[in-house]
Amino acid sequence: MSPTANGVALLRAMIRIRRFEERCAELYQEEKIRGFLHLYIGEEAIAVGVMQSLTPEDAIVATYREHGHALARGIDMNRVMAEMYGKATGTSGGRGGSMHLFDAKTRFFGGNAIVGGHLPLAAGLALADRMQGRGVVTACFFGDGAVAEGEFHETLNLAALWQLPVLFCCENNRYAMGTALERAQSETELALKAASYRIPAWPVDGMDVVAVEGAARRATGAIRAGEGPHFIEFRTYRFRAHSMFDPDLYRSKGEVETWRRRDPITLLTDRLRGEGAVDDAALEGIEREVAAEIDAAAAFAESSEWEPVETLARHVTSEAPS
Amino acid sequence: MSPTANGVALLRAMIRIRRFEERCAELYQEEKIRGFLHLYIGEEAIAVGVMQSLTPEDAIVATYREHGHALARGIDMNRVMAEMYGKATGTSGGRGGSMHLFDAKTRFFGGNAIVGGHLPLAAGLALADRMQGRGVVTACFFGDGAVAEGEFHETLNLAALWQLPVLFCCENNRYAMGTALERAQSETELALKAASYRIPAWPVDGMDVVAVEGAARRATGAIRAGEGPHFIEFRTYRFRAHSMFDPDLYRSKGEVETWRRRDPITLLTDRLRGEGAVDDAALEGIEREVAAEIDAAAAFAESSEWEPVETLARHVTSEAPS
Amino acid sequence: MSIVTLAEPRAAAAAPQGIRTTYRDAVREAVRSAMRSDPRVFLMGEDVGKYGGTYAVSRGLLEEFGPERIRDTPLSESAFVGLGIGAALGGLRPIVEIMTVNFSLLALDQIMNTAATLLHMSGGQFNVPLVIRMATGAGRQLAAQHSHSLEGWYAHIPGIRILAPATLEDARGMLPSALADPDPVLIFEHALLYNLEGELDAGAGAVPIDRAAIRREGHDVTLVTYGGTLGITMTAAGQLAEAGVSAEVIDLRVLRPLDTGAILDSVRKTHRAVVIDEGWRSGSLSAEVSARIMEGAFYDLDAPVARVCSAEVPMPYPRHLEQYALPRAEVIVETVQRMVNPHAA
Amino acid sequence: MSIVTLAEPRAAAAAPQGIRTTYRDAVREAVRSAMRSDPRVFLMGEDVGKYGGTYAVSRGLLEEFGPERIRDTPLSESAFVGLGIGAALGGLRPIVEIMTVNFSLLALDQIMNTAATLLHMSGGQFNVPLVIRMATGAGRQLAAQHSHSLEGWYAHIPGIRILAPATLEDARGMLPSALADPDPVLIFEHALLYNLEGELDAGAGAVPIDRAAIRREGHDVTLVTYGGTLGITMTAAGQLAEAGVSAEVIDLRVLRPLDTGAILDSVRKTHRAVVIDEGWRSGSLSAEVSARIMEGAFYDLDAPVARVCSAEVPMPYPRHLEQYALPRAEVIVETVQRMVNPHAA
Ligand SMILES: Cc1ncc(C[n+]2csc(CCOP(=O)(O)OP(=O)(O)O)c2C)c(N)n1
Ligand SMILES: Cc1ncc(C[n+]2csc(CCOP(=O)(O)OP(=O)(O)O)c2C)c(N)n1
Ligand SMILES: [Mg+2]
Ligand SMILES: [Mg+2]
Repeated sequence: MSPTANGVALLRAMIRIRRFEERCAELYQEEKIRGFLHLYIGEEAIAVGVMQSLTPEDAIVATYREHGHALARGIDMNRVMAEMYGKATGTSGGRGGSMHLFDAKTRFFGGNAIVGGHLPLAAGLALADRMQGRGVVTACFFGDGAVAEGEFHETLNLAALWQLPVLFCCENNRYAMGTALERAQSETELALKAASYRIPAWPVDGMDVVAVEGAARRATGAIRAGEGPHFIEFRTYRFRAHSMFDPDLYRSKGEVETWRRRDPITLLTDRLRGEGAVDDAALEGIEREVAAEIDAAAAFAESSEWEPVETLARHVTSEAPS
Repeated sequence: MSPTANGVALLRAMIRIRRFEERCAELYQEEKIRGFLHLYIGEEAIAVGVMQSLTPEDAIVATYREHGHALARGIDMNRVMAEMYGKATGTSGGRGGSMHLFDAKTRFFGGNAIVGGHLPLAAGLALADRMQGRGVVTACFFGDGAVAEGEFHETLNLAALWQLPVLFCCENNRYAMGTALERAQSETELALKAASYRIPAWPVDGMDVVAVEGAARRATGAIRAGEGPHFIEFRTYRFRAHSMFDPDLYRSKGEVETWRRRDPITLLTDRLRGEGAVDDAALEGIEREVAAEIDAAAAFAESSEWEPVETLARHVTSEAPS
Repeated sequence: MSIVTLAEPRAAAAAPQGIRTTYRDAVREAVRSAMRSDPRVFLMGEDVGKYGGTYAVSRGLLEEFGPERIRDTPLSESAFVGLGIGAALGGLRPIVEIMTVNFSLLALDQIMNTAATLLHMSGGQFNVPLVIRMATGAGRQLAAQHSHSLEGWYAHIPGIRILAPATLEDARGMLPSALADPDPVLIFEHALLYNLEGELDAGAGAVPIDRAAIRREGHDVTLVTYGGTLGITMTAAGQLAEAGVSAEVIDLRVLRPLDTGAILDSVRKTHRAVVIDEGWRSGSLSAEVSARIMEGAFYDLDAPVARVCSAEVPMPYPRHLEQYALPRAEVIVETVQRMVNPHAA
Repeated sequence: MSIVTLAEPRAAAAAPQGIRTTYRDAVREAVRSAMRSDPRVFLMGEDVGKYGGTYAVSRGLLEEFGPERIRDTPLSESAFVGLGIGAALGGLRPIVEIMTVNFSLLALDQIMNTAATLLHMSGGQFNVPLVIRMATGAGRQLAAQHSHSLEGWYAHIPGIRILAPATLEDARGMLPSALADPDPVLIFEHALLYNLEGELDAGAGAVPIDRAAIRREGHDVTLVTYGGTLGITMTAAGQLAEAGVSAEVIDLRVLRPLDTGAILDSVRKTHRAVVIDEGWRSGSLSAEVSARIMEGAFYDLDAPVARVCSAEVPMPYPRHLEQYALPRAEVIVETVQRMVNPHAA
């Protein structure tokens, strides 16, 4: 793809996630979506940028804030939306909901809601891939909050010790719920933490999708070349509250405003406009197509069936092959 | 105390621990002591050196390899030995055994047998001391193995974030049971790990009791001056197997021999001899006194009573004040 | 325990006159008043300060008491629970909040291997006056990793006391009693109860934490429950009354040590019992209750003790499946009906 | 499960002809033969390699299979159990050894929140074919932090299978069956059993992991037990026989899912039951067994089901106290005597 076409594709991917989540927020108000809903709005550049560096054989492990990753990975929006509703046609048959999108076909291993709990899982996938001689990468996304958990430390040590092909993608949005990074970490340069395990690590502007993609390609290239795990700290910000329950009282309007000026979608749109790669018409076209896709997804979810209660106990253990 | 007198006191303290544990090993063979028995032989300089820097108000938190710390802290040897036997006169009323020496009077908080599990406890004691305005230090001893546990990471972060008065004493004897440091840690310079939490940290020769004492004084001085937690990596070696069950097959005789040449007791003896501070007669005197003390302790333990089985359920919850 | 004056747990029927409040506010008031009256008390946990607590329990406390006593912690459950243990040993009276029971698994080593063992293995020297509070339970469509109900499971561990406040009075009164306990106390607050509203005596304070309460008297059957399922149990008892069956409702309140006497006394009167427990059926507290009735009142039973528990599934997200997995009033009613009237269709 | 041929669990009385071996060697043989026949199988845990395993179970395996397949891990229980989950998802068949159950608390989040939930919350997409082995139990004077017996407690968790091999045959045969299970299986090996010696069929292999076994037939009382307490239970049954009481001994073998049918069938025959469980009494598996008998065989009972469990104390170090805290054959005998002959003495 030409750089320009690629730029437009990246823009489109980010807009698609943004609008999808805006619709989800509405659907939450309408009580179509329930439970916890964590929006990725503001952070789209990371999922979109990193996915560019992955092949279909690579694996992805994400948190409860994973709608963007699922869509960027190419999971059908209908199924993602149906999962948000809890319908049988959802990515997880409706049992997972917003926090637990899973998709075997694209090697998308969740959607995990225990902060830090999925890091070992990612390293284990990488171990399996390595032991079976598959030259693939596992990309693991997690927040700044996860860095404080013991499992982060244990996993980074093991990944480094065993030189596992993991790309650790730290989405540092400066807050773990209401706790600012500097009130949670004695050392706020998170890349230094990874470096203390001898893992190559560096910070990247998480609002610049091109920078994200570049960093991810550099890292996955090295990982595929057998250079072991890499760690990138993506500096970003969430524009919305932590979840739909969060009154968002712990940060100033001014701070949010400052970051909104670095909206990854605006940044890229401005750049592409400057390059003449998009104009109003093109943008409208994207928005129209995206809106249509989202409408269709909502309609699909709306009209899908619920799992009958009789199947409650399915998937607690595997079904015997018939 | 003059430097010389101090040197002799240090030597005496180390010999006392060494001979005590040698006797324990014999008593284990005689089945007087049971369960797990982890000898500190080879590492005595650390407990002895660090204790010099502590006041009676300071607190100590140690591992299951803590006989040396208990004796160096000044807990009566009779009670320590009785605890090894499991007698009612032991430091923990016999309920703890070798791994769980406790003594409220000297603020000796165990004897903890979950690797890494006592680090948060130490930080919590320090928090209490800080919040109550007591200018004291909590010294926490742990092995190189503990550095891999998540609790190490979580605790160092919290201690640094809250600037708690803890002295982290890493007793790096290069092995966690049969696992060599380089097979357990991607970064074997353990001080670097602490530094990644912005904790002042440096390695010290753990076989040189004078160096240990110096480093500990420097660190506790800084901690008392409000400079927050400090971390010292004491480089040492255990001359015996991990526990009485360990066949010790994972390291070479040569390696053990090399380290034995750096026996902390021999090193200090030679130095003090060179300075004319001790001679054969003085050494014999020390050995005689120590042997007598140990004989007395064993006799005390031997003749002490067992807790009657009727009291089994005591101390599960506190007794109501009468 | 002797330093606080204890009101008797009251039957829910006899609602006291007092001020209108919620369970959430009652817990907050308990924390606040403990902090005002005892400088050794402090609160520590994830987002208890600036955020005001995930369930808004601690809102306003940071402003009143400052960051030294309302301590936001990093995400590190094991360490901050362990710090609580150490701080308790060091003379303070920490209230550690674990955001929800689901994350408490990360701190279980500290709870079982340290908090619960220290007194014993130190031969009585080091008691741990630590209070741990956490939200528990399902019912909000939070799916498999955020819906555990493990308080009954925790009740297996010797050396700790387990409380499950199900009323405003207990929400207000259990915390001061827990703080007065010289040993570790875990308080499980069912997340669905925080919005519970009602009247609470203006002077409400510490309550006993060593016995169950009869929330409704009856003579045909004993319904034993606690925490989040007290509500549906009371509803079921009401429906049963309309159908002519008089159910006695026991709120266990204290899951460890269990008030076996209260259970047996009631069963000796009613000769029948159903245990309602949000825990997964196998190995839930309901099994222990059933076993104790077996041991203590077998010859008084007119029918086998029955259990209404959660289905043994990781909780699914959709509301209809979640509700179907949880204990429901109608199942309690049916279970009792079958028991008192075994030969009716 | 269908790919292995399964022998019936045999009554201990009918000892097979075969080679003399120990429980330890039988487990090692099970690991070795699985690793030889399936390249996806590997072993991971603390000191499983160079040290040869704390209990010498894996001695020699590093030499045979090399460090890629016999993986020594750092002390980081949570991470290496989690790596096991990931590796299982990635197509391997990991055997993760947690040195002892006492340290498994550090990995409980991984076990309950991830291994046990993944299949369900992914709508059936991601099963986790992971086997976790660990030593369990008391009896070696290892005191309060090293003597837990929690296998019955783990049996509360839906989505995992819990095994407690108590015989050489099961030590040898449960592992291959566990490896063939598409879902997580936890195997608890009682540390006191490793030295158990006896005969084992040369061709011994996979055994069923879905049912209990009758280790001794009898008709006066059913003794239900598992794991580390099978030995004292058999001893007690022998002593009872001398006293004219015929005890049937059920070895549960599989703690989750429980083989309720086997228990009820026996109780319907004997009309009496005692459950023997090394877990702390309250909330131990014995409670669940008692509750199931209550529910399924109440009208068949001639006496209330009794339990012989561990005292509810953190384990003390001295031998006499430890032994007094643990279930003992004499207590089983006395309990049964009181039950069959309630009016004696
Ligand atoms: C172990 C654990 N503790 C607490 C929580 C509750 N919780 C959910 S998200 C969150 C904040 C996580 O922050 P971060 O890792 O920075 O990710 P972000 O939400 O900012 O993307 C918390 C505390 C949890 N899910 N898991
Ligand atoms: C959490 C935990 N895992 C495993 C063990 C078993 N174990 C006891 S000591 C030990 C090695 C610890 O090594 P290190 O920390 O270096 O201390 P050292 O014994 O060398 O003094 C192990 C693995 C334990 N006690 N706790
Ligand atoms: Mg964040
Ligand atoms: Mg070591």
